[in-house]
Amino acid sequence: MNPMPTITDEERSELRRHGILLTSVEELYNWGRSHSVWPLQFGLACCAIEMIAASMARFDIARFGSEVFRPSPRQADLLIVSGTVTKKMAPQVVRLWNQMAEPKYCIAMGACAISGGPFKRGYNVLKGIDRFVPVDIYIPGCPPRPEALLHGLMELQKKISGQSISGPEAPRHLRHDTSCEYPVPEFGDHDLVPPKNPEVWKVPESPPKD
Amino acid sequence: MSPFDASPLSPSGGAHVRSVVDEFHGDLLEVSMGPHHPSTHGVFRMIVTLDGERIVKLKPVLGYLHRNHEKIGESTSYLGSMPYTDRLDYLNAMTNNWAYALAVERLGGLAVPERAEYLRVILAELSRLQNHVCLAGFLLQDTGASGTPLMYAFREREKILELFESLSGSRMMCNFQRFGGCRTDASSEWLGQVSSLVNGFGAFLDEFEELITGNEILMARTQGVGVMKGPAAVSAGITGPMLRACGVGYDIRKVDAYGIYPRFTFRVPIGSHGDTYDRYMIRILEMRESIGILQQALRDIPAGPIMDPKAKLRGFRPKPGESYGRIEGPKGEIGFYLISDGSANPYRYRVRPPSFVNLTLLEDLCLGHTIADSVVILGSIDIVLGEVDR
Amino acid sequence: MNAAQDTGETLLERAPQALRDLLTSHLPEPWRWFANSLIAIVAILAVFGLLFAALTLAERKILGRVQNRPGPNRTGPFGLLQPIADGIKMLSKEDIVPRDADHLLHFLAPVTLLASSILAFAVIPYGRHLIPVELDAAVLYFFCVGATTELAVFMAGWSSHNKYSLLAAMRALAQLISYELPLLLSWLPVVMISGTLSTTGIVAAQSAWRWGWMPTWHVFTPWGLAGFVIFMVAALAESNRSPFDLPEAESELIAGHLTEYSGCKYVFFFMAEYFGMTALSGMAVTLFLGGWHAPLPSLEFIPSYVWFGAKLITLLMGFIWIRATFPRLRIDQLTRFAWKFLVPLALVNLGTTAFWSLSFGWTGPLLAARCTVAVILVVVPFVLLGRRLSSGLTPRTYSYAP
Amino acid sequence: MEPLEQICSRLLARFPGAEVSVLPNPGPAAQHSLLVGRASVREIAEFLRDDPLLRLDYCSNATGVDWPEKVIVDVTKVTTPDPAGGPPKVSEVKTERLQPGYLEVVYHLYSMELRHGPVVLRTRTVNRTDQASVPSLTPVWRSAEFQEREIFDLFGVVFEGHPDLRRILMWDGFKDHPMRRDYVEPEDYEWEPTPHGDLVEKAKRARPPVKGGEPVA
Repeated sequence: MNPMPTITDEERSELRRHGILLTSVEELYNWGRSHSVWPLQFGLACCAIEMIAASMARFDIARFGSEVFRPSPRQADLLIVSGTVTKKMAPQVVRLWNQMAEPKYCIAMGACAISGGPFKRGYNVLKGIDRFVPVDIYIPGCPPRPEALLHGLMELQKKISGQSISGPEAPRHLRHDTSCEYPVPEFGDHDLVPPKNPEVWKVPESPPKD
Repeated sequence: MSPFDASPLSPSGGAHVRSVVDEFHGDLLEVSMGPHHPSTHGVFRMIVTLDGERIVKLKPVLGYLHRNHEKIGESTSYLGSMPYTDRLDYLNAMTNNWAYALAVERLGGLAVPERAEYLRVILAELSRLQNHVCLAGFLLQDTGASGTPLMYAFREREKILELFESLSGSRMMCNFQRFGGCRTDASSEWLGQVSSLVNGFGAFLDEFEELITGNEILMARTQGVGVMKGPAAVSAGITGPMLRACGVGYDIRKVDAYGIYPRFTFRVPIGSHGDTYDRYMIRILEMRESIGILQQALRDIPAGPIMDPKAKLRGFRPKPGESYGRIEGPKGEIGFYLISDGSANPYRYRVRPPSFVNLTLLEDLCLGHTIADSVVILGSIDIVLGEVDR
Repeated sequence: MNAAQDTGETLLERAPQALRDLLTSHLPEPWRWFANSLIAIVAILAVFGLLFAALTLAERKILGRVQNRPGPNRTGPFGLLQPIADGIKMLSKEDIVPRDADHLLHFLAPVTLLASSILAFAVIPYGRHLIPVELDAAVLYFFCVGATTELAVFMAGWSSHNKYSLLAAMRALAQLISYELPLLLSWLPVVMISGTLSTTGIVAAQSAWRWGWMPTWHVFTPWGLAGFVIFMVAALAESNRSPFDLPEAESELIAGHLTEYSGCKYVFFFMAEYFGMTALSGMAVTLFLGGWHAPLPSLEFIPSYVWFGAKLITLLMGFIWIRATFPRLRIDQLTRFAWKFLVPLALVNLGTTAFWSLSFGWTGPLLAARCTVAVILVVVPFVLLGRRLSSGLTPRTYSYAP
Repeated sequence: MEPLEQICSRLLARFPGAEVSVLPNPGPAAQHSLLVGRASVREIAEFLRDDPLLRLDYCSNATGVDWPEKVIVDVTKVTTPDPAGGPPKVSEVKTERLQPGYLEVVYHLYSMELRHGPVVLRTRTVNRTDQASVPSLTPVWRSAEFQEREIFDLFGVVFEGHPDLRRILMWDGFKDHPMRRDYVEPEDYEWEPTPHGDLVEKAKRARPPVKGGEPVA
């Protein structure tokens, strides 16, 4: 017996152009996930205003099916960390992330969410949310324009479309070797305890050449 | 009763810690609203004790966006703090810049050329327009109007941000004012664009008001809700439209007459009830006055330099001393208090944020109202957490 | 269901019936009944399931249009596949049950809600011969089933072990019980006039033409118009739609009783909301808008179910339009509106209907008097009560500081 | 508004035992301030609020300033006559004295009724450690409520009589007062790509040792 004939992506897109839709469960699943990314209605600082602007008439995030900003983390797919995460706020953010149902994604929007940004020197500023939460997309800028957020969303859609259901490339929630729950830091005397989650964030091995 | 018979502690118990006793032995429900909540305008948190839906105790919890602005300001040069001021009240970078520039100018004894003063007025009033229009949108969003008024408000805001961007290079974080003037000069085309926007803004306001202001649900939700009395407001240091909504006509543009504001004719609207509806309407009326100021400024703006030639931006070292500069920001009095010890960095850098002080009376306003009202009252206070927590 | 052999009946009119008979005619009698019922159930689920999907998309598109923006347009042509993408995502999403929740109730709440909202579809006549279950007390059945939603919403709020959910459940109970009364009172006149509780009977009572062109729908009488308006307002509240969406008030209670629901269960709630809205609209069409009857005699060649669908969709668009434009009421205002405005109006409306029914035979100048009295009976209480309700709420004038 | 010196003398006449003085501001802003002793600041604040000529009913700004102890070097010239009969020898003698540190609370007062201001009111704590307390002015001006809580949080000034003195910006278990000038913030700069002067230094210090790379302290 012949093995099942496989079809390449080019052939598939060629067929699609002729009106023949070939699909697999994986592709359908990824298509559904990527075209219905509902963000959590959660704003931190300046970037939140640009996030709101992105959902407003001029930029209209609704075109991507993402205007359903859900206030409850249970129904949201995307955590947009829009603004400075302070040490006082970081446990809340991690808790929100834990409360979201898989599959979930995280966008670090703006310089502060990526690294602390201009406030990096502050004693109460977390130097990047990726110390506690795995970030899918980083959007630089202070604040990033709404277009940049839309671009980040499109990149996220691409990333989701590229995931496969099984194998080492599978998303987190479909694997058994990773936990979907992340430890919530606690308040210490001066800093969070622990100050970072070593599972998620590792100190860069080789610092850049000065 | 004159609005100035100040009594610091309001009848409701004021600043005292309230101990709640339930006479009927019913269960009180303590709800923590925030820091993640759709209507706390950021990461504000209120610990609300509810008897049914009625609020019997409310404690605001701040600091979730405390990003050490003042500490950073003390280790940064005077010029280097200017971009940080953008991020205080991130809706109104222009007025924050101006307040800071004013404080530094007083500290260093700098003058500002006339054209720069006009530009400042134009930008501050544009800033006021977009802040108030956003507030109206957010307030209606808090009453549950599923986004439509907010969309219309943001449509106008985008037009103003476009002007900011074409002048300063950034939509929100303008970093435009400098001590001793402004950073870049406005072209005549730019002024023409402002002029056409300003001339069309009145029509937008008419449309907006026609859509929503007369709505009975809006009136039912806001009239008589969160009533604030003049004396309590004065004592609590409430400033801006909130203060004027309860009948105290205190506008720093008139009182301090900073910049070139005495040259313009404008009126200061005051409310008589001090409730949420008044706070909303005062902002609408202020926008109409701002349109008038903008039209006068655009008509009169002279040609000339935009920077004081004596001002030295980099390596600016004022003489030892201190200064407090304040302006009428869209949310109230925004002031900067600087102490110089003669070095390149301020010894003490303090921001007097309007939203932070305006929150003082939040509990008094909310007591006895329902949880739904507390959201609307908070919306009408117009806080921005970047400024509350700094 | 016997096929009434009306003269104007076209092939299209009989098409659904004929298709079903084609499929089931060869079966023996008890099985045939079973198959017929099964087909009716499948048809309802399919049609209203698709309508639900289309409605979510229409809502997002119309909201977008109202708000100057395009709305979803990237998923499939014109964004038409958006509901499918949402469905795939939601159904494959993790289902979280909070540790301290009451697991059984937490599971039962969405199921009960969805089931009861689907049950309501059983007694609505969708077309001349299209009614799934012919009941003598169909209207009563409909509203009994509808009342189950209150239980389900409270179950959801209670079992979630979340303070916001609990508050929402309290609100939901207050709201639903308050509005159950005007809802029931608003359709009583229809029963008084048509003398039956059967939905087909009520539709049949609206089948005549006055002056040869004007349909005798109940909405075209003074009491019927009042009843229709009260019914629709109460229906808005019963289906938790804006401006009465208090249990789900986003700006106060996160997502209300839905706060702890994710994935599939959330979809159930969402579906139940739209199903409830659709069923109530369908009942409004049946009770007041002449059911499946055409609005003009000359338009009767169009199949009856098309007319039903058209009226239904018009009402649903009204729901969406209202959502796009109104702020939300507060809970005390909401209950006050029900008890101090809608209930008295509905009670007065009963009297109006009684008068209308007693003066049935009046002709000539008496007919004019009949109409005038009925209109006065509707308008005067409306104006008086409305004024009392909104007393003290006026636009204000402002002074300027010296 | 009457000049500050006049206010000061009126205050001294009204409160004979009070420590009140005018602290001049050498800068061009010329916003001089009233320095008031701890003991009488509450009465003086009430007087300022209620006096019909002043009516300072609005406390705009309340803030703290940290003045840590510092070594002040006094240079005195000592002239010693030259025993040889030449010109007298002038030598400088440096005496070091320790100025004790203190925390200062500054209030900016305005009058909304009479529309004048500001009057800057300052008061000082005894030291920065165990006697860092001043009376709270919240009972006089409610607007000081949150601002005094902030000063307590960030500077550690204890306000006696404040109705609800808790931390406001930092979390409850936080130690120390971060706006003090000697506060050492926790260092967690593992990586610093931009040349930010001291930040790069901090980042270098926190970097893990690299195998085969440059030695890192």
